[in-house]
Amino acid sequence: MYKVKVFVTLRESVLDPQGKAVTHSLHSLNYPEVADVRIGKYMELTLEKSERDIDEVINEICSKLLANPVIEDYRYEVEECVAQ
Amino acid sequence: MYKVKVFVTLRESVLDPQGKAVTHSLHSLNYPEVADVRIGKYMELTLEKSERDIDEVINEICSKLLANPVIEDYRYEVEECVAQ
Amino acid sequence: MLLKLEPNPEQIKQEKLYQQMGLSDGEFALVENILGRTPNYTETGLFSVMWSEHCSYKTSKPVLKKFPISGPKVLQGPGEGAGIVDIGDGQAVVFKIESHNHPSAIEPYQGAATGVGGIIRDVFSMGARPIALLNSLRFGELDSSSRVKYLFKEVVAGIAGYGNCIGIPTVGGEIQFEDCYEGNPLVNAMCVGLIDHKDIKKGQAHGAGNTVMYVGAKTGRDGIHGATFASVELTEESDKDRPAVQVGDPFMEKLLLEACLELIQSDALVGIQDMGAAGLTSSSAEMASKAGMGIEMNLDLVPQRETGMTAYEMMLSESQERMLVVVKKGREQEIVELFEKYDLEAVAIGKVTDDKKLRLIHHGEVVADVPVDSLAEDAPVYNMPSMEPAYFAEFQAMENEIPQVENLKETLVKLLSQPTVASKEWVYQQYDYMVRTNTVIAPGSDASVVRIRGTRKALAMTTDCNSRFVYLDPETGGQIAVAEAARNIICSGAEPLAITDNLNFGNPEKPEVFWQIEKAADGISEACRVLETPVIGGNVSLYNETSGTAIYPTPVIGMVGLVEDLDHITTQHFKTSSDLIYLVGETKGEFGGSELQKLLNNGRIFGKAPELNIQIEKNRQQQVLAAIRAGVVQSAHDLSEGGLSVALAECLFENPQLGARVNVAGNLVSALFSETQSRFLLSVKKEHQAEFESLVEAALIGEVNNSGTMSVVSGEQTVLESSVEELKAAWKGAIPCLLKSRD
Amino acid sequence: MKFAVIVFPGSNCDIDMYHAVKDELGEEVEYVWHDTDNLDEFDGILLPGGFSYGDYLRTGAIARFSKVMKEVIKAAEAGKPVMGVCNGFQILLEAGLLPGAMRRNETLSFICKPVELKVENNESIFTGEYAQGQTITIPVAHGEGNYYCDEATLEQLKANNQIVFTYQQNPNGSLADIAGIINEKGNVLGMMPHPERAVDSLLGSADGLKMFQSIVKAWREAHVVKA
Ligand SMILES: Nc1ncnc2c1ncn2[C@@H]1O[C@H](COP(=O)(O)OP(=O)(O)O)[C@@H](O)[C@H]1O
Ligand SMILES: [Mg+2]
Repeated sequence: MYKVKVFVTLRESVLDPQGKAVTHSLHSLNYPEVADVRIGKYMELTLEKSERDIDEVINEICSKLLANPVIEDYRYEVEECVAQ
Repeated sequence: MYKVKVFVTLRESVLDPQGKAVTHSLHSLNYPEVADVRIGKYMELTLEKSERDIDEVINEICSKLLANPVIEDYRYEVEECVAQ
Repeated sequence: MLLKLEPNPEQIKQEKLYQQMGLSDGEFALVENILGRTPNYTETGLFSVMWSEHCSYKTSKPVLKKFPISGPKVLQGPGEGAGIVDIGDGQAVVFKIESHNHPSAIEPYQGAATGVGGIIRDVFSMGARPIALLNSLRFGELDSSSRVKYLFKEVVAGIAGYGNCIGIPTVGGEIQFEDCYEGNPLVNAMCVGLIDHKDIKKGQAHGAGNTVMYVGAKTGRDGIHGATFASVELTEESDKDRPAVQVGDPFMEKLLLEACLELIQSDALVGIQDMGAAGLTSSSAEMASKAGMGIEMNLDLVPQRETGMTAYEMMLSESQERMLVVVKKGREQEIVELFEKYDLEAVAIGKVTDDKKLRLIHHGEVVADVPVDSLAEDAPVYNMPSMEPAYFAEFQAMENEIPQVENLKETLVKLLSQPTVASKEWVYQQYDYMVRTNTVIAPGSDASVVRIRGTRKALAMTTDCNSRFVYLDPETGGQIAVAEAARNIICSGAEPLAITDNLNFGNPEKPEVFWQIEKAADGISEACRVLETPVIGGNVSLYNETSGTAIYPTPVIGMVGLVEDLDHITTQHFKTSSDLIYLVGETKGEFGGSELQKLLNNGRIFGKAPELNIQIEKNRQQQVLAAIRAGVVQSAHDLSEGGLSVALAECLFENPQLGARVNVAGNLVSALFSETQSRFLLSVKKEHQAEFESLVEAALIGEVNNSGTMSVVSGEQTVLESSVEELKAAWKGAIPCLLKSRD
Repeated sequence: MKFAVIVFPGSNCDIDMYHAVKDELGEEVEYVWHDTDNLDEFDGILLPGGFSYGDYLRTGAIARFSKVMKEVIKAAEAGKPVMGVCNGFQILLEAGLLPGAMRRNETLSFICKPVELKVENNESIFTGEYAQGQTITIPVAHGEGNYYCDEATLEQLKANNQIVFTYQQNPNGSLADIAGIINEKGNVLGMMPHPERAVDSLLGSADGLKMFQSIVKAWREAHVVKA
């Protein structure tokens, strides 16, 4: 079994209306120290072991479905664990 | 300056319709090895140093705004960096 | 393409770098001629976007000249953000359609969303309050690939995401699925607004010394060269054109909308225009050129989202939710405060000049100095060669053949399950079509109707185009598109006012494609002249091709009509048992481009398009409307895809406990499935029979009953019989079912 | 009776709410901007639908920190009727005036259509004019109406008769088909369907009007001494 954590973030130059709204709200809640917020997705996948290479599978999944390469970047961390 | 990474996830007991839908589409895209997907939020905050303790600030921000404690949990990682 | 170190004028010329930006050798020479020198990098960029097809209409201008654009009620024709038509009582309706095809092919959610955002800005920049949105969509066949399903789902979600959030109801539209759109979907969005005559504003920069202000979102590197990009064919490489995709912020736009409508009331305002395609460049150049003035801007003052932006990047950025306004000198602070109330930035970035130049200053240096007219008005115009394609003569030579059909009922069920015919509920359920509580006829009938609060009036609106007919015969097909839109408007109880059009075609450099454009425009023009619905604005989207294959020519018609009294509002659905059913118009055996032909030939269409006599069309429309206004029509539906059988079934779907029994004569396949034009299906209360028949030439073909069954009788024989439930299930379930199925 | 319609940046149904009260109900009503710090003059508070602050992050999450929300809480504590519809409901949840939270619709898409609701409790000040168990037709229009609360809270809601409306055909996956709930005291109501869109049969249904009439009736009865 693998536990995979995937982080999908908007590309640097892409507008992030969510992050902007949250920054704004934090300022009005009196947290002037917050300079910037960018909001992305965090996904936890559980995968059974298969014949295919785990990195290959994850990269395929991410670029096909989990992230839209036109506006998003992704990275991931794989953790192997023993099935209970 | 601090770079803070915040992870907001749905609590275990709360059904995640989005994760379920993604699992489903991955199966139909022929990735049977994906056993489960949970979808949450990933946020990157940039904070200036202030007099207040960084952990205190982050915990406040998270529990007040970034996560809804009724259905979500959060965790975070702080990284100190030198302002350029 | 985004070079960090900008090449100098010599390099641009020697290495022909202008070609990468979309300028031809001849055009570059023309620019040198105009300036009397070689343009620098920024200036080359200005010309390349302004002279792109998207902004300059350089190949379509000669065609657009054909359109009738004036009429007694037209207050503003083509040329401004949107056209305007008088509706009496000091009020007017403002509307326009626009395409976002190429962005939607690459990032369907954001492409469609920002398309909606852009057309809304066009309408409120005229001073109007947007009251409704519509759209017109084209995709490949839903069962062809998962990519098509993905595009379809995401485009619908994007339209919903933007429209719902900003709080303008999306009340209607149309969708067609054909193989030719597989790699190049079409996403056209239309916005309708309401205005008082006194509030009409124009995008003009008058008065030397007046201040040019920038309002709304900050500028980032998004969408740089979007306008040029929309003017070239899609290739396999297009996925890499990443900077050309913009992200929308509907919340920001809502604030901007409210702020601008408040600004309209201020006498400090001189002119206002949205920053659409080609952003700051087109808005500043066009406002100055239309007023016969110049504009000077200091780009250091432009609010920027990213650091280190060059003049080129700022001028070409297509960041969304921005407007350019010109205000009277000395009144800037008021404007700043007005926008502050909405949490928005308004910044003075320049002034109006009287030298007819667009002059840009960045880091203390003049980085561009070009005549505004040369950018806006004087873009080159091309008379493209035109040639009748071989297929046309071949199709025209074919006889109208009536196809063989084994099982009439089965065929009807199959037709109702074609996604182009099937219920679009899966789509419009995702749109908030009710917000602002004025939607009297929601999506699901012929045209949608939105009431005007405080009056007895309402507006009917629709988008239409059967591109199969346009492909087979562009001139007739163009006429049919207008006629069908008008039929839908009439059926809802309104009088057609005017149209906006979106000419979606392939590569105009191909003579066969240019011929399609010309002929379709001829057809549209003729129909508009006869139906007295002038063209008050529109949009052109060319180069809709993938790997060299063009889409069917698709001139989408957006039409708005006026309902004089709420009591006239009519829907397509049968209302009560024992009402009489009438068919207006005779039926011929016309199957070229029909739904049945497509079904029986594996998607292939051929032959002649149905004929249209636009004068007969007009007479029938007027009769039907007169009867509706006289209060003797219970329901009205036009006959389109699938012919009489499909239309009859659709009339029954709102109250499936009702049924209908109709008589048909002649060839059964023609009677049931032919797509002869200019036909209507009406239902009338028995007590109104005489009055109705005195108003409308129509054949009494049957009666509404309580059977829950649709029966068609020929002579003494029942030739088609089905429970309404079964037909409805096929019609309603088709799209959700196709979306669920695996490839 | 005088109503306040609270307007947040991004509210969309404020106008609909206003017209429902003014034109169809015939009571006094005013728009109140989100930065107001006094609601004393109002007898009833209406939080309309829409996308407050774009509904970025989570629906209602940012709006609940608006200045006016302190006053809304005060009004609720003082026993005034407070009704949140759609985004208004989401804000009341985020503000803790009602228990639970919203998730995305099970279908993951926005859904706009008329739905049938069952009146589960006609003894509240919001539903007195309906019959117990009556079926009414009111439109929904939301992307996040999938109500959630934990088991214990659900038991409590049931025990106290706080579930006011349920869906006949659940459109969004909400727990126990919940469409609308009230607080323990019974003066704060949140619901996803839009009664303000169902006050004129020209637009399809007038079933929502009785909600507004119920509020007014209950208020008149409580204030009969003053009159
Ligand atoms: N993309 C869309 N968005 C909203 N409503 C749509 C869309 N496509 C179709 N509809 C609605 O579905 C109904 C049927 O559409 P259509 O089959 O095109 O009708 P018609 O043939 O009469 O023009 C209409 O009410 C139309 O507004
Ligand atoms: Mg129709």
